[in-house]
Amino acid sequence: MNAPQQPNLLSIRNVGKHFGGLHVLQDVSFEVPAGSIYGLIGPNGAGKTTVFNLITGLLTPSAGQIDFQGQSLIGLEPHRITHQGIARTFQNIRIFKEMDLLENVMVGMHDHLDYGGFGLFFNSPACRAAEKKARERALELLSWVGLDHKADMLADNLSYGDQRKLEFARALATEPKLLLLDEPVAGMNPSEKTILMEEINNIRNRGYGVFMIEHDMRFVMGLCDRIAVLNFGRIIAEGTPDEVRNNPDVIEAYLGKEDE
Amino acid sequence: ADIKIGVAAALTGGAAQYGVSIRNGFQLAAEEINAKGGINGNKIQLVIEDEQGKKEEGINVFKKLIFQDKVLMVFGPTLSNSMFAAGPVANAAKTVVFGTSVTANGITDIGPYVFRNSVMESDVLPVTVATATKHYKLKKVAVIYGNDDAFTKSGYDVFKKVLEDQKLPVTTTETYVKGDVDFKAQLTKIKGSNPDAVVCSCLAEEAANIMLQARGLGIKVPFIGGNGFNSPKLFEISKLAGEGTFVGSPWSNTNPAPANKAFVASYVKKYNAEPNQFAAQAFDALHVAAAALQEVKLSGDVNTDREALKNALPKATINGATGPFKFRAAVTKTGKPGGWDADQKPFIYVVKGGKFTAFDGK
Amino acid sequence: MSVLLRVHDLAVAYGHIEAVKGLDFHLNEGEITALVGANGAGKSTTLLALSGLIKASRGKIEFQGEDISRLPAHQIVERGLVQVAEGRAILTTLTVEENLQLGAYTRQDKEGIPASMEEVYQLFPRLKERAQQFAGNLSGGEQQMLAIGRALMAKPKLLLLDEPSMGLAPIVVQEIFRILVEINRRGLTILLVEQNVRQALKIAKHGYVIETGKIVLADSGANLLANPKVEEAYLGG
Amino acid sequence: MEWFNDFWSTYSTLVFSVGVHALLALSIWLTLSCGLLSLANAAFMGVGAYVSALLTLHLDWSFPAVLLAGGVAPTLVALIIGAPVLRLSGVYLAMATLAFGEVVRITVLNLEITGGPEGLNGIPLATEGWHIALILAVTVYGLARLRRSKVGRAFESIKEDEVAARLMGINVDRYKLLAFALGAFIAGVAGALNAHFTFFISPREYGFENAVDILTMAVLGGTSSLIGPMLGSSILTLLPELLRSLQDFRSLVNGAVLVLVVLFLPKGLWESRRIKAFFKRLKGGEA
Amino acid sequence: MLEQQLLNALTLGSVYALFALGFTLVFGVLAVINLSHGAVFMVGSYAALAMVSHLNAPLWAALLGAMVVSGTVGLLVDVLVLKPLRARNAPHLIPMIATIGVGIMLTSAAQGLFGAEVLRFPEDVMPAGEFMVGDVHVRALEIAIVAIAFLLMAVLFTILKRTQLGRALRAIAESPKAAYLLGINVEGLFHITSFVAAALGGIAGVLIGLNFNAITPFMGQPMLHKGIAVIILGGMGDIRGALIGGLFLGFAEVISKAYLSSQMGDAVAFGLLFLILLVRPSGLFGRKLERKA
Ligand SMILES: Nc1ncnc2c1ncn2[C@@H]1O[C@H](COP(=O)(O)OP(=O)(O)OP(=O)(O)O)[C@@H](O)[C@H]1O
Ligand SMILES: Nc1ncnc2c1ncn2[C@@H]1O[C@H](COP(=O)(O)OP(=O)(O)OP(=O)(O)O)[C@@H](O)[C@H]1O
Ligand SMILES: CC(C)C[C@H](N)C(=O)O
Ligand SMILES: [Mg+2]
Ligand SMILES: [Mg+2]
Repeated sequence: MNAPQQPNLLSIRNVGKHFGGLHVLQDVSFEVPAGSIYGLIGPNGAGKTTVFNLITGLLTPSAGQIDFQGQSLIGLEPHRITHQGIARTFQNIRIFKEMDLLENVMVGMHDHLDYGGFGLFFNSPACRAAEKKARERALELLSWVGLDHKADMLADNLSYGDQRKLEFARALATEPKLLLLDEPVAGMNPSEKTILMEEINNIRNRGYGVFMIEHDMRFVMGLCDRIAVLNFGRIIAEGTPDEVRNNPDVIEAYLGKEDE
Repeated sequence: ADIKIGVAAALTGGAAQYGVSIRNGFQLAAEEINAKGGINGNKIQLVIEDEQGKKEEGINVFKKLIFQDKVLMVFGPTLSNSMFAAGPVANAAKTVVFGTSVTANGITDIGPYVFRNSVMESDVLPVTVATATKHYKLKKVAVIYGNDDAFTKSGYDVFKKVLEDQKLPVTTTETYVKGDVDFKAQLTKIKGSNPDAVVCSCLAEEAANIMLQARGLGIKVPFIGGNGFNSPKLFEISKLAGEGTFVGSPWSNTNPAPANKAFVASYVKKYNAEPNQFAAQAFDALHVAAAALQEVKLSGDVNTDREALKNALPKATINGATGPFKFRAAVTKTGKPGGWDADQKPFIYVVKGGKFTAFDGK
Repeated sequence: MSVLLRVHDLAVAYGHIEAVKGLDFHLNEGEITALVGANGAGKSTTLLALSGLIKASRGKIEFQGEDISRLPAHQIVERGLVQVAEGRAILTTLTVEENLQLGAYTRQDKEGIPASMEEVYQLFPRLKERAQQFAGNLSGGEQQMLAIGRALMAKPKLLLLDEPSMGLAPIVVQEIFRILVEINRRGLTILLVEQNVRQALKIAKHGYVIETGKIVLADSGANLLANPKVEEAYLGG
Repeated sequence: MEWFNDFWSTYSTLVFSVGVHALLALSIWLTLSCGLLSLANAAFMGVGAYVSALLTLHLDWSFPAVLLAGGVAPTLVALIIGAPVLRLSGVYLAMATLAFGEVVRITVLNLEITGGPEGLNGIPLATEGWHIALILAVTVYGLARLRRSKVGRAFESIKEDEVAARLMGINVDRYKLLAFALGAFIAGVAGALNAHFTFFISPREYGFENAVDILTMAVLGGTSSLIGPMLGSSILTLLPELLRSLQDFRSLVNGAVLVLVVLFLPKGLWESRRIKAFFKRLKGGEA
Repeated sequence: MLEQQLLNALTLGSVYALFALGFTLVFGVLAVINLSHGAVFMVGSYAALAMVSHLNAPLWAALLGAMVVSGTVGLLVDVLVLKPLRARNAPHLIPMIATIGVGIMLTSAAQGLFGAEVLRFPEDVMPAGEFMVGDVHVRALEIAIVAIAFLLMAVLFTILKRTQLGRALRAIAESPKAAYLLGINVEGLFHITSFVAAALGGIAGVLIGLNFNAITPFMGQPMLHKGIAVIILGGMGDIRGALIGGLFLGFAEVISKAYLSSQMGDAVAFGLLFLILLVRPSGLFGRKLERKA
């Protein structure tokens, strides 16, 4: 582990969620330490994305507590939660298709552009400066993911993999303390994954916390400091990649016998 | 030189059945006058525009006639509703506007350039109601009217006052708005209130549906109508539905006066159809204007001539299809100078076999 | 080995941009063929063109000897060329079972449908549990299973798969590759687009590598796996 | 000069209408840009028209004050109904706003002070050409600024994906309300301007058809920029007048023009991207 | 008189439902708010009228004829206008605007052909038969209207819910692309849907024309207005919704006219609609389901 004595950034305690009679999560608890990469894996339908939805306020838990930096997130609206410093990407990519890439990323900076209606109307110097800075920062973020040369292309025209990268840049634009990634490398080939892996490592090294869901074991095991495994809505294992990898329950439920 | 006169009439839309008759009346009169050599040698040239029975179109058409075509005066529009919107335009442009079918109260309040030879509802309805009451021995009546049209609304106000004056109780008062086709809920309510007659301040489009649907619901009592009922077409729809309806009008097709006989004859000859009140009033209106123009020396400057016509018109009298006609100065509510109303007495009709028949008291 | 599908000089453009620039390749009957390439190389575009969802701007697509490049999409499916598209395209407002039934829309042998349904349920027991639920409420992986199951319901002659393993748990990925091998052994021809390049080439008889709209390599699956260029570009060194 | 005076007397209303319709089309453009298919703008226009006309008729307020009140009144209404109504989306929002419009219309219809179904007649002429021009210019400038700012981007992101926008830290409910209320303000001012050059107003001018007309103007012109709505409103206002000579075929041709434009330019008459691309090609061709 | 009013409401509600049926079908399948549906409805009644008065056709034949004529109009609209728009990927409001144009054209064409005046079915073709149930005045026509509305509703509902065709239609409704991938002849079904929907509109037109016995080029407009309310109330694209919504609107209107005041019909209907939407944001039967992520 890189940072053993870091305080916990996110803590999830005894969280449960049901849709009608369907219990999707039961008594889920784990902690995401700051400055680390935390993984959440588990079979399809285990409830991983649901955990993200609960954290980001799109769903409210039926039971339990979710704290971020010691403060409860329960009942906060999604934009407030983003404000607290949590950003995410989506499993089913949700970029703004009719906007160009630059605008997509600049939407992510919304919270950090503080000019008022007055400055806006009269195009005050402060307003101009803020916009200019945002634009530069957006281009920088785009170049991180290798999309700066497509900055004025409509997002809709990107290929699937590129859309994922764009979503990643957009999430970073909110300047999060914790980045939630829902299957960030789905649809990328191994080389591209390697590049993204470095990218995520860099992010962590800049002090961000990363919490990701991913099915690519090479990626998860190579990147995460700790991993939780969810099966049928319950945590069945938690620990370092090696612990998890060799846990028979995890092999049985998720990894399968044969190796790659 | 030709004398350009504008006519704004509802030639399409719901009020077209009036507007077309009105246009026919004007064309007939213009032909006659021109055939006799015109007015002091000047031929009349009609500029006819369709105002569709709509306020906005009324305004547009008036502006076009007054400012583009530079007509000497404007006849129309067909409906009071449109007159309230378009009349002020003409009045402000100091141009005579002459209504031939607008019967609502308050029209001539618009200003001194506003004239009409149509007889106000308040002059007609008391007679209609009294006659019908006496004939049918009415004890109580139901009322239905359109509440978003200046004419039907004003007609209702007059009816209401007349019914009060004549001490005829009202069982229920129902309303509708322009364009409605379903009157069943209102009529069912009327039926439930058991009136001896239904008083109806409606334009023809709705009136026809109301009468048909009333019969469909088993309402058997007669109707009493206002000026909107004066279209014979209304009673061609279903012989049974309109039977026994009472309605008043300043014109009678059977009036034996020579002026009227000549009018009816030449109208039938030209259009191969029976004339109606609206054609007769339009026909007369042009003759009234012609009478006034006889006295005016046209200068060729349109503004001067318009003013001269306005000053000459009030004195004009004729003996026309609707009988002897003269103007009467309007009494305005505001006390400001108003325009000129018609001074005429109505005839009362009853509908028999789908036709208007003059009611002879028996 | 007879050729089931032959593509000649296929080009596809989005507006003024040509995404696929003249591909030549063919699929042998009864084989699995893999198509690999980086993001944006034009793989999905190629598959959509084969299915008739985008019209090719030039080129010829021969399926069982017939030129299908001008056929409307539904007739292509009727001929047995079925695709599991990228992004799954499942019908979220229909139930899982209804989705499967619609998979058999073009099938003539209506009496065989219940049996196929049972087969699909056997391959993906999870779907059976969720049969009466709206497909929109399935998890991502479950939706992918449904999409594959639904395609199988059509009893295709040629199955086009656009990244079928995307978003699936490792155990399911193994399962899916096993199933692909299995259905292929029963005689189904498969064209597989995968980012999971290693696994794909492992089960593929032949493979094509596509870069910015052009085929740059064509070889047997095994050879491609061993090819250092492929190793470097697509297997992550 | 004489000729011009006559022309102006005849067509000033039409020219004014073009301006007012442009304002209305811009007001609906604003809500559309935030992904709200709100058809309340006709009703807001009505509220603005009635409030301003009544203030002029009964209290003799000065015209600028009347205009301001005409804008503020519907804005207040928008703020009140906004919270519950804006939870709806797509056509349901459209319908709820339409139903709201209907409720407003019927309220006006049944009030004594509004003149009931007959409306208000004899509203004095106060609007002048430059009033409309100035207000239109300020509106266009303001909206153009808005569009290129964080607010504009927030609107657009909400339009595309509300959930994603929320997670970008955008207070979606507040921005929707902002778009709705601003739209109401513009529509209300347009209504006030309109009431003071048409002499009369009545409830039927602010109903369903007008709501749809406003939408049509914006969409026909193209909603990708501010030019579109203005172009669309001008064309749809002038077209019937230009076609007047066709008489009976007038509305047939009017309808056909609408269909053809939409068929051949489905993104509206003015589509920024297409036009930019066109100029690019033009330049490229020359070079 | 309550019974009579209830009958009025039932008839009116059935007609609303019948009109809304085609409307909601087009929306459900083509995802287009077809604002020419009102005009198509008007075309239906003129077609029947023309056949009755010029060809001396019996009423049942006129009814069929009206279906064919209006259905064909609907089909043409789809082929000539909506299909090219689909091919061009027009944004979602655009087809609606196009149908406004079509509506204007149809209306003015009818005005050119038949004039603006109210036309009526000749006395002798009106279905005879009136009888009293208690003191309620019932006409055979009213019974026919109610029966036809409910019958068509049931047939359509069964097709959509129980058959492969119905599933295919629902598939198209959600995603034409997915439907193509399943081998569904999407364009073909679009055409069929347009035809059927317009034909249903046509029948509604004839029945209304008979019921109120007034046919004008403009009769579609208020109907359209109500139709939109009905399908929103019931939930867009939902067949049951059209029936319930139609009846609801019919009753709300008639009862409030009868017991409040004649002017309150629309106020109550739309006021209720407004409130219902606030409580149920997708209408009575509308279902919105969307995974959050
Ligand atoms: N809104 C909802 N209504 C009903 N069921 C739901 C809803 N959202 C999720 N579910 C169910 O909850 C379960 C967990 O879903 P979730 O999306 O969290 O899975 P996941 O672990 O992310 O799976 P995957 O790896 O496939 O993405 C699934 O079975 C899904 O069907
Ligand atoms: N609708 C579209 N409009 C314009 N360009 C598009 C469109 N769809 C794809 N493209 C472009 O076409 C190229 C090929 O895209 P395609 O989706 O076929 O790639 P891919 O190989 O499937 O990539 P991935 O592995 O990321 O799915 C890309 O450059 C992409 O930007
Ligand atoms: C043509 C007439 C029925 C017009 C009616 N008298 C009116 O003043 O509106
Ligand atoms: Mg998931
Ligand atoms: Mg792809």
